[in-house]
Amino acid sequence: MEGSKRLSAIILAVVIALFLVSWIVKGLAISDSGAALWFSVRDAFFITLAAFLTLAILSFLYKDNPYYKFAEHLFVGVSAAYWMCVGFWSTIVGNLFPNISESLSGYFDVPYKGFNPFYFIPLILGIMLLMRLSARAGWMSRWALAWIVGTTSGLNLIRYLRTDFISQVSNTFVPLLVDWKGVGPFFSDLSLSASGQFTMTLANWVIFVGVFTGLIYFFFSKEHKGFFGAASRVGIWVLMITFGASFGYTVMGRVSLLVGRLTYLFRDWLGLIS
Amino acid sequence: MKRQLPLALVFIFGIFCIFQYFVPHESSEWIYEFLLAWIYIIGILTLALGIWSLIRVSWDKVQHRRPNWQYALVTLLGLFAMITFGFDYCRSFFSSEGLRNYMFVHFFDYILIPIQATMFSLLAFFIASASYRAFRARSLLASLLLLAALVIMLRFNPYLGFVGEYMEQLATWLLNVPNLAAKRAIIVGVGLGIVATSLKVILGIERNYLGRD
Amino acid sequence: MKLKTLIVLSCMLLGGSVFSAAQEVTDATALTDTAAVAAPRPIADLFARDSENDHGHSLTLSWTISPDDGAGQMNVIGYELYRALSPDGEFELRGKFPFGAASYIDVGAKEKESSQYSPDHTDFYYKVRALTSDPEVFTDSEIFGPVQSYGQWFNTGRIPVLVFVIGFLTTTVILIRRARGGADLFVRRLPGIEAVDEAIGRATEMGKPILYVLGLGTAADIATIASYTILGRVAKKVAEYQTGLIVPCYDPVTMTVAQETVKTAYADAGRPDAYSEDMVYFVTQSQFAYVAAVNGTMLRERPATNIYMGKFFAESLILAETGAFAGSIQISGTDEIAQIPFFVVACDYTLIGEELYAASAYLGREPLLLGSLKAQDYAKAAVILLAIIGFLTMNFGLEGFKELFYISN
Amino acid sequence: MSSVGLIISLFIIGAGLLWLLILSLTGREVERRIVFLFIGLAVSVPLLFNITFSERATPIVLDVFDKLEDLPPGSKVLLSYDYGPSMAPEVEPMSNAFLRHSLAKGHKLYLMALWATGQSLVATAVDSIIKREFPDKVYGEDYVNIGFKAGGTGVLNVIITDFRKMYLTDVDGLDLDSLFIFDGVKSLRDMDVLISIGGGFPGVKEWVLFAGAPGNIPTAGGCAAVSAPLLYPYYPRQLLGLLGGIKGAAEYESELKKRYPRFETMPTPGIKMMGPQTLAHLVVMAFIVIGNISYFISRRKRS
Repeated sequence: MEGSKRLSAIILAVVIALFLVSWIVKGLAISDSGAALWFSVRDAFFITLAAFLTLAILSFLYKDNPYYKFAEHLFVGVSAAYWMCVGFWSTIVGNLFPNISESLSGYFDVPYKGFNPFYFIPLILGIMLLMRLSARAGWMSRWALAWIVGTTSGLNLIRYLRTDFISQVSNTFVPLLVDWKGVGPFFSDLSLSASGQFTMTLANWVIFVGVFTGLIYFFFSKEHKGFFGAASRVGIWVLMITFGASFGYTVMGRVSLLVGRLTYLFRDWLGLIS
Repeated sequence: MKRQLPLALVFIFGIFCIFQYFVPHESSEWIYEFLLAWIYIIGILTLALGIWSLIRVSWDKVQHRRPNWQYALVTLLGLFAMITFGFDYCRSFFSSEGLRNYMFVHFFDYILIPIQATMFSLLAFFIASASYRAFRARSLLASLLLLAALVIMLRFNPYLGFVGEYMEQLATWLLNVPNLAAKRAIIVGVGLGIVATSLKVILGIERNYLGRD
Repeated sequence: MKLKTLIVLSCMLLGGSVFSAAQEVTDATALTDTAAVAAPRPIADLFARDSENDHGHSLTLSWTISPDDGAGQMNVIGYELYRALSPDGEFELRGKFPFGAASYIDVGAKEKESSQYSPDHTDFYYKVRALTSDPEVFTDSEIFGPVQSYGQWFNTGRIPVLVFVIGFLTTTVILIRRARGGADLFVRRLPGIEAVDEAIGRATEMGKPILYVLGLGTAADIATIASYTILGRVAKKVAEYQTGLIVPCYDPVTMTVAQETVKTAYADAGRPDAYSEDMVYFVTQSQFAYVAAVNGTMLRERPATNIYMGKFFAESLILAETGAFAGSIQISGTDEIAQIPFFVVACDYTLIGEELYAASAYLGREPLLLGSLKAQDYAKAAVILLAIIGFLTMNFGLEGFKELFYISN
Repeated sequence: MSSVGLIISLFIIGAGLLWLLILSLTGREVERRIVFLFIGLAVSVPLLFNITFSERATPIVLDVFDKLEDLPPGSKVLLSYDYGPSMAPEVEPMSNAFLRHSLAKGHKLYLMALWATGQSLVATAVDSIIKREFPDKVYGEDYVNIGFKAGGTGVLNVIITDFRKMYLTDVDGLDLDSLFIFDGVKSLRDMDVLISIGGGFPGVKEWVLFAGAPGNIPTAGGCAAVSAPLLYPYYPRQLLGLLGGIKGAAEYESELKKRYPRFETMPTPGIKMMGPQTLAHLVVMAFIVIGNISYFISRRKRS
């Protein structure tokens, strides 16, 4: 136990030393390019800090460790405050104050739009939600919640019925024979080109069968036996093929995110590549 | 009463939002626009609830010296520092206005952005370990998953040009045809699920979210 | 003259709205072609009416193009639309369009402050001017009016949606009544949900907590609402077995509701004293900071089971892989289509799309919930039926069937 | 020197994989951290030694390129930046390539953003590419930045009939009517090509559905690899062509280099990023193979 404590203390000392060295070297490099001393010291600090935090997060891949914990906790605190500040300035100052108070909008230097009593409603509902913090008035928060949930449920119902349901269903209406010109001409055109009659017809059939069996898979009130069982099994096959394809497609894209981070480390911090 | 009134409110607002869709008249549009604006404002106000919970849980850790309490202190420090910079309006240590405060911007650029981007980039590693662990021909379903993934991956790797044009066509076909069919089946299902659940919420059948007294 | 015709025709072929280009080109040719341009014949049958299915402030106009547009003298290069408050009042330019245009929707702003404001219930008079390459030579049409714009109270273009809303509502209500009447409604197995009970038992044996992640949805997202039901069930079992529960939250309102849900579940299990507010806590409203914190929790608390239900985005795989790393059993469910593959690959059980919504009915087994689940199935059957009809009608060229589903904006 | 390092590193990766393959023949599982290590190596080695390889443009990318190429100089190209910093590493190479191509060809460029975060990215692109590489291009005549407007698809619904109902001024507050480039431009319908970059919401799909299709305007797009499968169904009818992920960007860049000598030395982040991607991709596939081998061996051992 003592040994591991000493080891981590040594590691910490080394990390701090390396950080300081990097800070100094980076600062000298920046001041070489003609920046004032104070600015180069400041910029070098931030660049080194970002590099340290990047490495701290990456170290999580090996195992959970104090550096990751530090970066994680810092991230949580800073990000929570960030969203609160952004919300305050953009929504409360930018949207609420201009509609309820001339003196407040004047104070924050936003154009006053005129008094609008309707903007007190969200204010009151918001305060009602905050009532949760009190044990006695906690029930008031439900009114506000009811308002939010009711409104969004109504909006969602329409939105999904329209875009995800009706539009998708009507898009499934595809002809079972593309460009049907009678038996003779049809069989004379069996080319495998992507826009060929045969390929398109086949594609339409696959789409139809895929949607059909996929929907059967999502039947809940019927036991999946017999015809239903067979169809739902085909349905899950089609689903699995799709999942595999989507996954395979994503592999490549995700690497570019890592390239971005490593470029930061190699170029902006260490200056290894140009 | 404490429970009936909220349910009635859900019903009224839900039904209103449904019917609003069919009424193009200005008055209905006017109410609709208000409802949307309000949701944002309420959302911001409730953030205070979250910040309160964060402070309480962190402070509790520090106070009782729970495991890793030192790190909770880091969270609190980050939080208060950022709030101070972000609300620095009149005193202007460094600059004139909240979101343009020098330290606020630099905390964003050199703490938030790098950590966020690095967390995101962990995906490159995890997608590899997940492929290694899960893409195994254990069963028919797992094999289908594996095969489809391999076909697509072969198609997009320029080193493996030799797999040729047929692989390319097959990959494009997979993305265009079965992919479309399955996505459509899922979308229709999800759409229905959402419509049905919304309806249950509006009718007061699904009411778990209100809790019980 | 021939050259100009050629240019005009080629412009038509190019198909772009090349009004200005055409004007420039014809201006250029006008210099070489010194002959004066003859006045074109006016457009005919100008008609204006209120635009349908809107909030007002808009009028729809149509006319028959000038006989000299693309035929006859071939000298019409475009039109201008003018409007006035009285037939002999001052006419104001409302729009310009290239040759060949035969209709226009004159949309004004509804805000009084806007410079584009167009009042409702006000008489307007319209005329259309046929233009030639020579700005001095044009012909006005007869004046049409008066005409007024106004808002409608019902959008007929959205009737298909209304039909579906009413149809679905009625089916649901009928089936719920039947279920209440004691009809036995079957629900197929959902392995992902059955695994939940088993996983809680395992956690109890190991003496480790359960981690429940509600995702990044807001409290009003339907996926999150479905997730509360599952959370309630999990919390109740956890309370009975006296296992630990950890619920880190992304959204403050979601946190509030989750606290309420868990508290109720503990009370239902007869152990209200075991509930503590700290089980359900807020982390931050930043996607990756939230992930970083949950990842840390997974490796430090080593939960026996991780349950992810709700809305998930790019973080799905980061969470699920870290959980697999920590050796937890993982059960997931989301309606976010792009993320389902990652959960399927990395978790032990996954509720795919609609299964997440069915889970609450499956768990509750209340007639009310089962009835609506049955209605969902009927709707799917209707979709299949419609798809078959569509499949057949499209082949016989009956495009009309598809048009029944057309929804205007 | 660098080539020696490169050969050594590639040899280490290759030998390591081979060793793991041999291990897998005994049915042994590879630890996760080793997988991570290989991914890390596969990404950093090409980055450090600058490995690139030639790309051949696929039809879906070539269609976009040829469209911009075939339009006569002076055509109007609208470029919409619909992404934020987190998506930027993947799609910024595309927007830069489009920018360079249009300006080199002499098209008029209209820059805008449907994402709030896009506006500053447009400004960066103007400063770092247009002003530096095309100093002869005049703001307001050859290109314009009208910036971001909130409203997503609502913006599209408006500007398809009239730009001036949404945008009274450009991003710097100059009246649109005072800008030469907006002479005779009323709405999106006056554009010759619309290009949206970004796969989120609103993005390419919304441009197709709310602008390209209703206005019958050729629309092209560029998006992250993740969102490309969702957009494939729109090609080739509603979508002129599509650049999916870094691969699409790299193909476009290589085509640009091939046809324009002036771009011989331009930075090609897309092509550069393909090296790490391809290698990492190969490593992932190798691990899938290794995983399956060890799975079958261990299953046979058990039975």
